[in-house]
Amino acid sequence: MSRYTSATETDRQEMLAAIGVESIDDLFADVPEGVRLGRPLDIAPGKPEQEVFARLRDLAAKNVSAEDEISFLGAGMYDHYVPALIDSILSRSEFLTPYTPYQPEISQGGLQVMFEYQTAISELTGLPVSNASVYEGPSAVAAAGWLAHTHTKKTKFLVSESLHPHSLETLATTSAGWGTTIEMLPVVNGLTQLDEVVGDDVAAIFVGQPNFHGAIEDIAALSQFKGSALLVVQADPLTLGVLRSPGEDGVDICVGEGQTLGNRLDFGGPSFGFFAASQALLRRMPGRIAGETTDVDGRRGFVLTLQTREQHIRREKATSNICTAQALNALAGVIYLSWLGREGLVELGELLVSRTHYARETLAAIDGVELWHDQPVVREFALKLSKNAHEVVEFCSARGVNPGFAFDDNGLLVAITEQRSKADIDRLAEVLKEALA
Amino acid sequence: MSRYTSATETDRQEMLAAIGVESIDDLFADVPEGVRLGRPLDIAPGKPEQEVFARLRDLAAKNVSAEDEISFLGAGMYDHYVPALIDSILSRSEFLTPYTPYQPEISQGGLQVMFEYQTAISELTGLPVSNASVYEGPSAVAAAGWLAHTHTKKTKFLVSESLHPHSLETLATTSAGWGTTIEMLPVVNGLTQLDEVVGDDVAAIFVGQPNFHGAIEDIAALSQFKGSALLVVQADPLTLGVLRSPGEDGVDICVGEGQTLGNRLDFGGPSFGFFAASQALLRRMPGRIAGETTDVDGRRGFVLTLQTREQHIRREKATSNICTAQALNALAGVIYLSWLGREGLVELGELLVSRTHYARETLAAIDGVELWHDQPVVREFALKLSKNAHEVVEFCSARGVNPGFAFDDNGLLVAITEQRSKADIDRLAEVLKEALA
Amino acid sequence: DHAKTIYEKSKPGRRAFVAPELDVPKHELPAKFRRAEAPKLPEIAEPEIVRHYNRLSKRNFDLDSGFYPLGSCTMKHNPKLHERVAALPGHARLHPLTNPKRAQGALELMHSLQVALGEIAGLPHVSLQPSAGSHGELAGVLVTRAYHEDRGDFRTKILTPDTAHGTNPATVTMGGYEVVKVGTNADGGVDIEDLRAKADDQVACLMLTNPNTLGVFDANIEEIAKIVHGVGATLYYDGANLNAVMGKTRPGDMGFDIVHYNLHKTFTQPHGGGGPGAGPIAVSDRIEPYITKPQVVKLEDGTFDLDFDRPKSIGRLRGFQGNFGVFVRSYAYILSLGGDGLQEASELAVLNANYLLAKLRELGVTDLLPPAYDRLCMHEFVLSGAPMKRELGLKTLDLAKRLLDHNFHPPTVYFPLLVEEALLIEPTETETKETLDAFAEAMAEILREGAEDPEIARNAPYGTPVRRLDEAGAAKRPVIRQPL
Amino acid sequence: DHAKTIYEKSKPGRRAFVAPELDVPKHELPAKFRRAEAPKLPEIAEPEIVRHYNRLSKRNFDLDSGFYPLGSCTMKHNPKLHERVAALPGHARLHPLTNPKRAQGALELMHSLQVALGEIAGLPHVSLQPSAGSHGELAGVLVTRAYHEDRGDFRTKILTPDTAHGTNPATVTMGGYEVVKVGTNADGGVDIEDLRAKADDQVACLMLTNPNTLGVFDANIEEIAKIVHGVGATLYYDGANLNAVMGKTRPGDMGFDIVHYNLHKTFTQPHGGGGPGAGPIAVSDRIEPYITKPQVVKLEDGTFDLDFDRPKSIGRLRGFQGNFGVFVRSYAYILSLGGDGLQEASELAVLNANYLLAKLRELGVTDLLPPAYDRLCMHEFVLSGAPMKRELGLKTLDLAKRLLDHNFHPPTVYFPLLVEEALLIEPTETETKETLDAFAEAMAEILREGAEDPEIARNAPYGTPVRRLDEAGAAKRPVIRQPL
Repeated sequence: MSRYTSATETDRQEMLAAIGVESIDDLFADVPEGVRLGRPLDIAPGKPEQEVFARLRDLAAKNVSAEDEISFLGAGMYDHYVPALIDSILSRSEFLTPYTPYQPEISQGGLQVMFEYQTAISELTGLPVSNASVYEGPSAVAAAGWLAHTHTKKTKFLVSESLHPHSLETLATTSAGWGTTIEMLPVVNGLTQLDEVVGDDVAAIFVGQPNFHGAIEDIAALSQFKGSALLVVQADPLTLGVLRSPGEDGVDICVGEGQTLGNRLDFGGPSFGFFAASQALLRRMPGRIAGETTDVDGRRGFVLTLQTREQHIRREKATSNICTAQALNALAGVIYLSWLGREGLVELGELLVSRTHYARETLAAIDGVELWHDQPVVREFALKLSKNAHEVVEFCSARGVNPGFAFDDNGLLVAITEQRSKADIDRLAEVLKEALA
Repeated sequence: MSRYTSATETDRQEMLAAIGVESIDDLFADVPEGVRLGRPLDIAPGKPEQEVFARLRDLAAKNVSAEDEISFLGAGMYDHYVPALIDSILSRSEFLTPYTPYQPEISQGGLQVMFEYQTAISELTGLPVSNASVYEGPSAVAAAGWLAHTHTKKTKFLVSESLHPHSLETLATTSAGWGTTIEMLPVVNGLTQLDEVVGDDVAAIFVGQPNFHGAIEDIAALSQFKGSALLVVQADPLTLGVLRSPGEDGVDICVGEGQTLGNRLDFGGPSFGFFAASQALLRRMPGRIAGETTDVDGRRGFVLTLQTREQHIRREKATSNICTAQALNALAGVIYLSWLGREGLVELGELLVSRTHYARETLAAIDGVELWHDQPVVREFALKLSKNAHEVVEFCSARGVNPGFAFDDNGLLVAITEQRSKADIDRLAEVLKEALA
Repeated sequence: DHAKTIYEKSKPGRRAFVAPELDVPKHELPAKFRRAEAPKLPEIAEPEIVRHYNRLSKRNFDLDSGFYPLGSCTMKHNPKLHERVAALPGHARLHPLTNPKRAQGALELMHSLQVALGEIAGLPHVSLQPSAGSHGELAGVLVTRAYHEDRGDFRTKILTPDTAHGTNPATVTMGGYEVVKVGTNADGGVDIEDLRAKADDQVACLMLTNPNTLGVFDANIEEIAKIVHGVGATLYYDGANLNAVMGKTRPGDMGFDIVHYNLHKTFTQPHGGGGPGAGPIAVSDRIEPYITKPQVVKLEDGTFDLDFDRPKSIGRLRGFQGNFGVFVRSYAYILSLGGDGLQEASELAVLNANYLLAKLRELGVTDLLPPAYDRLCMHEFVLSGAPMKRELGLKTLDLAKRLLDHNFHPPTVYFPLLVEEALLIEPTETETKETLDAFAEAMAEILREGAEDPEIARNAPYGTPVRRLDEAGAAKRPVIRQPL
Repeated sequence: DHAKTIYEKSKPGRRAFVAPELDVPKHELPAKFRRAEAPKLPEIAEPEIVRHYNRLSKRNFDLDSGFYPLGSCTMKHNPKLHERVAALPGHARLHPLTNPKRAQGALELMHSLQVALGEIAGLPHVSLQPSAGSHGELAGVLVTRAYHEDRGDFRTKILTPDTAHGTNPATVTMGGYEVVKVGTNADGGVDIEDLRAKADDQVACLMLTNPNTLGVFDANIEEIAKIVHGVGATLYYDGANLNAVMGKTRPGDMGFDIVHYNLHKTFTQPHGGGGPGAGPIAVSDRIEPYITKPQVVKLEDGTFDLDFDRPKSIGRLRGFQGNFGVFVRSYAYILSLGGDGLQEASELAVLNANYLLAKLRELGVTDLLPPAYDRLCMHEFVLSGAPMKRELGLKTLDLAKRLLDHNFHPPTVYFPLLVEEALLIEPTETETKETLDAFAEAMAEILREGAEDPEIARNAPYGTPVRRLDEAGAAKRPVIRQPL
């Protein structure tokens, strides 16, 4: 019998009899002869659980993970410690196995989580409106582009050269049919340059905070020149305990990658993207939004709301096509934020700031290392090496230290998490020195 | 603040005020000056979660587990595959975190599990009465000794020389104050020898099935000579799909180690012990027993029953002192048995029989290997080596194959599980050959 | 109060997190960048966080507790092994930018999955990148655009049947095309004449689900493919219903150029309350140059790599390589079932659906809830509540709410749109006959009860954590975050 | 039916398990040993096994969902980290007979735990082997016997206060001694005169819990130790209540010779519905030669080993080295809290208990449920329901059952035995003030309600999966397995 099924031979006979057909094949009568497969699928026979486990374990063992080396890899995803209570809660079948809460009466748990999540994202970003998650970071940037384009009816996107390249690429791919164009904003010494109000053909300006090279952008300054365009900031939510909120600096849309909030690396996913915006954009938001309400007995409850934005109601007029998003990962996010807590978010941010500056100073003191820029940083910084950075990464990795992400020819992006101690940083300095000697 | 607590400074002040004392120290006024510690405990300050995790992970990494080598170690605990659904169910807080079901109205889940477990053990052993678990195997043997002693009022224990040595030792330790004596029954070619009815001073006869050397004992034959003594069999429950049930061979008490049923090795515990007996011994049983009943509305329900046996009611007259047992591990056991299922238990047993005999034949063909006995075996067998077995184990282990448990000078006990394939067995043969060359 | 939020349980000074020691000199950010007031996150210790979410979880219905016949969502059992293998540190802590040489296990897994998915769809080139079905649809529309434009062919319209999932038209719009609807014939299939009329050289693509959302396999699929290809358009397969046909027929063999899979449906990633999912696409040779990059490839030496050198690729649709954690589970599923098991899964899904329909007939449920298309179905089927509404005054919604009191998750309601008072029922292959019988009995019981006293269902549910909620009020005066 | 057993969900031919391939020649056992009919285990596929136990779980109350002030059981929060570290393959798949050289991590962990436990108890020699508190007690009695007999001193009696846990007298009997009860004085401590009268040279040991089961710290402990040691007996500390005094005072410093710990209480192993636990013992120098073997030792070269060469040891009390998985959790707990954290845990446990008592006073609950000893308590306290029974006609059991409707686990009832209608309340340090307040309010509310209509509580509970059960009937006609 196929794994995970229960139809015994007796069951099958009884069921076929009830249906009134002779065989299961009769049920597929509508499939024209010409398109029937007519042979078994060319996929190996099923294996016992222990063998599937062994196969997957052997594959996993072929990877060098953050468990196996001292890793300073970041560039969009970060090896933060995921507290155990997240596993414990996410493994509850009541969160793991249901689908979108279409029936609110039996989905209050999930709906309240969305509401709490939206509140947390709103607090972090300083923006009043958050949806309940989108896929992940770069596609959230693209979704912000779609919103800006449909909202402003304008066709130009200004993108900082220091926006994460994946975000730029995703925006470019996704907008292929929109009739929009992308223009780059130059970056000097780490900072996005904008010194006059943008033209009124601009739908949106895209900036990273911190940006791809780790620099803290002066969002308030950029905001002054946004004109009638929407200012879209891609933020790292974990830094928002120490960095000014995008909302207070006049940002219209703040999106980003939520992986840093209690989600595993998972070779890139699943994580979640967050999407927050100003009040004016509420009815343009993509994706699910939960809202508070009451039931017929006056009890507090939560529902999916503003659904007329969505694809299943408005179809071709929807604000987005998104349906399945990342509810479980967003749950991890809100648990993580509760675990960190109000003080913890700040403490962790401060720890990262201190360790990151320590690391930058320590590495910059090595012969053959220059700073890519000298702006303040929070958790990541870019260096310019005297040798090919890809080769340097290989050299160090072979010694058990993954020094970070090599970009261009000589750029190295070094990320710090609370799992990288001073000792780890000092070890990196040692190995990097050797590599550059 | 101490980890996992919530009393803020404000809370503390409010609480102390409500109590009417100045400080927390005032609450310890009853502790005489002379016995106060008066210094901090000499234990390092608390660490963040990530550091505790890292420390434990580093310790775990110093062990060579069944994950790291091809292991034929058994001798009481076995590296069976634990299906993932067990983790999934056991991690549910509703099973993990409550205590003994003293309040049956809110403990039906746990109580029904006990009832289902008792049913499964009763089916396996062929005995009508099972309790809801004891600590583990050898202490279950000792508990059987206490039952036999108090039931028969007799003072002699006859113990097969092939009973697991831990069981013998535990019985000896535990019975130190009972005024009982232990006499050994000889073993010839793997089988316990008993050819006349035992004396009427004998409280119980103890035999392993399969015994410590892996041999299948002829329980029916031994049973003929038990006289007025109780026949106690320590069984491996996983073999009871293919081996005759102790119940049908006249056994009075069947106990054993439950680890093979879906429990991890865990360096020896926690697992569970099972304890089944004939109807006549029902009111002598140690530990918890769940029974079926109805509630005031006539609904089916389960309760702890026959509690007058227990220490919290009868105190010094109790049938046992056991209180906390191994409920969670017994749950793993009953899930495992449901996962295997009626046919699966037999199939698995048959696989073990075939692989075990294959292994025995393959190894016995090596120069320097003799059989310890030539009785049929199920999942483990003993060999006599031409070299010191402990040195042989070292030799093989260094080559990634743990050949089994070395006993006496030249004995090697080799255990087979479904995780040891023919290829693994052939590899063992190779290495063993090298070791003995 | 059970609906207290975690913010309402917060108290200043409480905490779960303990920061690692500051082992380097303290560094402060310049004041102009520093946040003045910390975000008002909860302040709460671990025991109460755990209790809070534990209690919330008990206010959710879930697949592991009961039948969840949500049509078009394929709520099949989620094997527990999958969580174990996805959590292995070699997967879970693998950074997505790890040098491919040191992520060979992950790449081999992805490549093996690509090969298996390609075989199932009958289309050899698989891009795993899209994050969900709708994302896969977008990928499909974008590669269609790239395919046409690469030939200098600039088209403006995409056809979607009126039975399509809402994501189809929404995706078409986001892809920059005009949506043109195609009608449905009396058998529940595509109205061939309407299709022929609308298929012209401005049509870039027809997006089709087969079996469609009516649970009907379109027997004219060969003809449809001919028409679509005849005008140079691509034929896109919405894989939401792939669970009906694995090993029986393949989209590629039916003539489709592009397919998306919902790994969370057919390949049983737990739905997570609304994600994560994954929506890989498979395409034919002529579309292959355009699919996303990077692409996992197997090199001649047997190792695996990420191929970025794809000059005609549409580029990337998201960061990194996709929802790898979902791939692990899907691959485990394929290994566990094997080719024969996958085929049998589809067969039993179709058997279960037809049996449930037969059982509903036997119990007379279909007198008031007739099947929209009275014939054999595939893995799901649609009932119309119109007679029930007429005769008993009960709407499909009332029936759905009353099912909650019977501890069943209701089917999909009011979809597909072209069936009045629709009820879309998909039992999946992992349900037992006993469960199907019990569900059918509950349906019958609700109708019996409704005939006596329709008020009961109209005011249902009763036994749920909350009862019917004021959705209109919620939308009118949206409270979408807690004021703190 | 929610109470259907898994056997009742079984159907021949269904299965979850798939056997590995038979890759060796088939071998059959001789017919005389072969079982004729397979045990009637369930036949059921994974999805329904999962649902079955999931649904059962929902019929359990648990610590992660609510307050569980079960006196003497120390139901403190179970940190989630502990499950993660216990599950690491290097722990979980480590065979107990692994050569110590290749189990250095496990032995180091055990040794580190021994050292920490020894420091907490003020007794340097720790045996981790016993499997639970009662097993630790047995170990304690057996080492006492060994200690005396080694000197040729054969004693016959062991003293236990009448407030003792039932395990104490039961253990004494199993250890082959006669139980002699010692009375309690007006302050809730040991009746010194009674003790003096009963302490003679036939007494092998006094088993004492301090603070005792009344929540009272016996201020005469130094005197008690003097009396006991004066007759050459050992003083045994039942560690069930150790959670009250960590870092404040130590059994060793009070004069105890032997201590058992309940790792599942004080060191927060999840209670698992009734285990697993672990009951290590610590002893003084003079008892050390007798403790169980093997013993984990640290060698001079800094490595760890199992020492079997202990000629005076009582031997072993179970297989292998004890409940290692519990040790992992306890050690993680000690690492997380540290010395100061452990002390504060005890302080807050005592603060919480005293606050709850104060709150119950403030709300007038103690008018009908007076504390058995009207003074400050340690980490738990005892109320007597006698006035409530007299005035309202409500038994302690009724109160307990009515608490279920308020979503609280009731305290321990009818223990300790010497308090009429006893209610033993232990809130633990991990509960919030708000929870204590809510519990006190519920108690007050039940009394208010009881004053108006005692029938409500007498017939409680109402909102539970089942209501009061026929326990007498169950014991009279025991159905302890399902007939199949």
